[in-house]
Amino acid sequence: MTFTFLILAVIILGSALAAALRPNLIHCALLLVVSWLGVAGFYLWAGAEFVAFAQVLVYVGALSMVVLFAVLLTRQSRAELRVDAPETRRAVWAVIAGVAVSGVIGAAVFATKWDPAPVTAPEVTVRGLGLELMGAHAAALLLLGVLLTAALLGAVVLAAPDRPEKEEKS
Amino acid sequence: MIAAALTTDSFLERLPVLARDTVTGRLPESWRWMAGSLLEIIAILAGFGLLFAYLTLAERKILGRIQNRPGPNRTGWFGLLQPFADGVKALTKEDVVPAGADRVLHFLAPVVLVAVSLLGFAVLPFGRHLVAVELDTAVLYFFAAGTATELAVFMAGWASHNKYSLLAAMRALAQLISYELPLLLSVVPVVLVAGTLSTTKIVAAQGGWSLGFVPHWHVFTPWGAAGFVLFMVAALAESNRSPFDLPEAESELIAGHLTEYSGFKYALFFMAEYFGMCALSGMAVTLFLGGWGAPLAQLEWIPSYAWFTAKLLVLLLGFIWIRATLPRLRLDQLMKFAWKFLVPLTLLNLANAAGWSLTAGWTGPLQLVRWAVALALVAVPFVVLGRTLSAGSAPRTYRFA
Amino acid sequence: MNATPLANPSSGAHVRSVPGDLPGDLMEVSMGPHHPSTHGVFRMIVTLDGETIVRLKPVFGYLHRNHEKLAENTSYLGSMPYTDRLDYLNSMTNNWAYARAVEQLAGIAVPERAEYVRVILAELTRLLNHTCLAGFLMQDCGCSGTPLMYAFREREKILDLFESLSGSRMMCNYQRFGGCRVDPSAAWLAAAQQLVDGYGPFLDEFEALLTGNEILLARTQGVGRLSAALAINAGVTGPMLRATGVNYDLRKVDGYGVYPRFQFRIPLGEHGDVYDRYMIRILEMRESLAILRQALAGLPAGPIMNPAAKLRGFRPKAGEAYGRIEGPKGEIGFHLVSDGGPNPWRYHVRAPSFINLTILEDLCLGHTVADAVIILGSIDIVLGEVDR
Amino acid sequence: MLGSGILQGLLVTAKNFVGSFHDPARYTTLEYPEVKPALPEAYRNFPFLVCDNATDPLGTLRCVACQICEKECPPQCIYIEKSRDKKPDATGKPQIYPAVFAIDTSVCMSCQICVEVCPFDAIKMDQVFEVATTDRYAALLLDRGQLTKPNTYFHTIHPTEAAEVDARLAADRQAAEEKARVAALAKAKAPAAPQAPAAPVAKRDQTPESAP
Repeated sequence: MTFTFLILAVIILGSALAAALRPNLIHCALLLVVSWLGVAGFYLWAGAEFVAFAQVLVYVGALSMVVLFAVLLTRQSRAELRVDAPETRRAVWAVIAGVAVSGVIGAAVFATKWDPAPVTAPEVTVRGLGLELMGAHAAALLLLGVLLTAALLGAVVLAAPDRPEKEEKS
Repeated sequence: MIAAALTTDSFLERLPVLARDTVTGRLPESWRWMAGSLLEIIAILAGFGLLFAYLTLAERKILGRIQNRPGPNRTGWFGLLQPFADGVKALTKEDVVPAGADRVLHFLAPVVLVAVSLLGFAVLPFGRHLVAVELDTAVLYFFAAGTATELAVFMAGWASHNKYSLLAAMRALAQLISYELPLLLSVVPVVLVAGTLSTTKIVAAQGGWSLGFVPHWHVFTPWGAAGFVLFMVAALAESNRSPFDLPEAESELIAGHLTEYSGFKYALFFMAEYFGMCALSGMAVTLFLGGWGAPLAQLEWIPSYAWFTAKLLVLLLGFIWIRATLPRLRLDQLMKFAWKFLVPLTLLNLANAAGWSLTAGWTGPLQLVRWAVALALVAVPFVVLGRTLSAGSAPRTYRFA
Repeated sequence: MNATPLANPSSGAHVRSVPGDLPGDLMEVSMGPHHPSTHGVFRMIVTLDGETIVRLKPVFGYLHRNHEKLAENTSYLGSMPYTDRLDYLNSMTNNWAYARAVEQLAGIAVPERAEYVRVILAELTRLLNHTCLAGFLMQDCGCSGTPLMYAFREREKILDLFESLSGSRMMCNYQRFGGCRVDPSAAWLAAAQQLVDGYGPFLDEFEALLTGNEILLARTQGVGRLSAALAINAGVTGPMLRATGVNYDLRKVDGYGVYPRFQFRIPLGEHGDVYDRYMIRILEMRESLAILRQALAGLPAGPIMNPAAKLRGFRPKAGEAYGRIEGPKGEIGFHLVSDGGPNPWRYHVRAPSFINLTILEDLCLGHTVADAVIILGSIDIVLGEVDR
Repeated sequence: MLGSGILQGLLVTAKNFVGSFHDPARYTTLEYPEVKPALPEAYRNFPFLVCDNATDPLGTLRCVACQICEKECPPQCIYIEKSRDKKPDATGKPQIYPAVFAIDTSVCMSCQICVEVCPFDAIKMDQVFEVATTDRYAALLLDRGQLTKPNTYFHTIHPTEAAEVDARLAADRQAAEEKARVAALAKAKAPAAPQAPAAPVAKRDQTPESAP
């Protein structure tokens, strides 16, 4: 089993790394999508089908479009898609940020007690998941719904024609 | 496969499973599962590949007959070799890649599109024992695979480095995203009533007949009929077919995001479109038309996969019929139709289905009340929303001087 | 932002991304001359802000064949076959307009039977042209050729009539100065009557397919709105003008030929948008059917050609004349100046398509690319007439 | 109700689909190579020179190289060279004949003005439309030999017009003989009269119209 785990890890990390380094932003966005697919594969490997397909549906379906639209709409022409050449000053700040983040994650990892993996993954059916979601975590689900509607309304306000004088031609 | 059911069914019914078992029987135990699924993949590819080939021919023949002309009848007997002629033509045509194009993405777009549109077939139950992958979350898997097509369309549009392709890629994305919502929402009532995401269980839930001749298909319930129509309209938009074929609107943007493709890549795009159409129709048959169920008890002896194919072909002919008749919507009307008409209707349909499953216990006169309420919940919003949608446009009367 | 030529390192090809004088987010798209829906070799340089059109520059002249200069070096009779090639869909009406101009120039009388035959052929051409237009307009809207094929099926029947009369389907070269070349036989008249009787049901089926179609209503109503004032100032004539509500039809205004003897009505629109232009043409077809029935019934006997008219060595006295008729696309007129020689001194064609096309930009501003295609389709241009 | 127009449209296409199988009016395709089109009699495409009988095409050629059609042809696609010697025509009178008569079919637009202006009914419109050739220049320039076709062929393609032309020509020939006989009679009746002026030339009835 660990062999597939290794492949998945290589895919996720490799594509994420490539996304960071590629000069062409569109390629970065698409490599990011590949890493999301890797994460979905990871969920499948772990036996959580529902989460894996939800991940594909949400991330690869919708979120990738948001990222690509953002990249397209903020860039005027392909020439400016280049990333500037590395300078030492920015490299230093990057290292500091990296160390800080890895420190926090490292602390969290070592602090938790990893009990040995259970022999068989718990038998989870969609019905069980649904009842669980609607039962114990109903509050979290509704909160998420409110958050998403707020985001939707924000998008509508942003996208509304900001030049009010361009009134709709009858 | 439920071994018990195997023995009771007719020989024809068990034929495909028997064929597979005899072939994999010779292999050692550990290889058997791999060989079996390989055979299923080959069967699906061959079956739907041929269906794609003859669907293109059927489309041109039916379009021709509707337009009072014969359609292709020169290649082979009655034009039956036309698809293979088209295939050879597509293979031999030069594959031009524009100078400014992003070569990697330009090549990847059709490959990803075809791969993704094929994924959907894994969970469709073609017959009583003919489902490639028995997934508990089959419906979610099907639509998760479907959403990746947008990515491929964007890659095609962007990589061609051509004004028309970029415009069309933007149009295609806007359309695909906004029609995914009604597509998914029209499926949720079925999951709600059937109580499961697995396609085989959904088909099983539609088994049996009441009053002797009315099958328990979802389409014969008010919310099911509305859901079926909404699903088909959204499927039309999702597979870029007739009234919604904006991305490759030939009268405006030449061939949309396909402008810079030629040769076999161009043919791949069409193959992907037809596979998408077949997959969505297959899902519609599974969810609403009782999958491989026979319409009448007496017709049970016909094998189940024959029923599935028959229903699939009826839906595909509907696609072609609509393509021959309807003009194209403009982009903003397309969006208005999706957000202001389809989404509210699907949400109401969801409420309707919830009400329907809650009142399942009612009997006698209450049954009539149940049907009346359900039908009202379908008809009234349709008429109200329809009137607001087509507010300004009505056939006019003219004065004469 | 000045015009930054886009240096694409991989291919080295310099692609002009945005012309100089356009603000940042506009995109210039050239539609044509090889474009599936420009009805011939015609180009529109469209400047787009997203999907809406900000500027539209029509470019034509690709089909210029020097028709008017050619006519100055050809005899009056020699130019008649060239008039078929002006608006190559309606050769009969082109011939009639040219014949009227020469008859006015030389003062040749036309026998009554010839006038009736000319009315019958002109109305058949109007049916043909409006049916074709409806077919092409639906093709631009997106129906994959179905209405176009029905339109062409009916058009073939009319072209068969023209072929059995004049010898050629589209290049009829049928009218002469002072009458027509061939006298229609009884069999031909019976076939014409049969066509007229069969055309009503076809129009009903055509309207059932299209006029109530919600998608079509949404696509065409309110699109490409033309105001009556702009139409009159721009010199627009024909169904486009009547769609804006202006009651101007040469058949009633001039009352040329034997039109005053027939009862027919002129449909008028109010909004002047693409839907009105489509519906006006459908209603005009029904009126043409009424005229055809009356003309076929009242066709008198008698000579088809004025015997006094000379075929060769025709030298009209010096002077000028302007003959015009209500063609399917609008007022088609010929202005001839003669200096007494066998060839016209000056020969000018007033082409309705060309003049109706000048307001394309005013109609398209603010609409999307898809609308521009339909607006162009509804103007009903034929490039042979636009470029001459 | 939204969608009623669309349903109506779908019904129309369905009617046409079913109709195309049984109703000939709704199935208009003509499978060309196998089924030849039925051309109406008035159909015209590219002119041809008429000769009275097939055995001696040059001898009985009606054309007298008057070059009226060459002048009147709008695209100027006819080229004629007069012959130096003369040959007797149908009525026995020596007439000039065209040594060279060529039509460039790549220029000719089949407008049949040459047929209208020809006073001798020497050029008529053919009905040939399968004229594809591999050679772009020489094969499209038809010379006198390729253009000449017998009157019998003319009868097969334009029966009514051919009959009417033959009747007119016969009447003219008859009138010419009548005049010749009367002149001969008058000459024979008065031999004693002073020598009659030279026998009047039998004028053909259809002399070319007065020169412009």
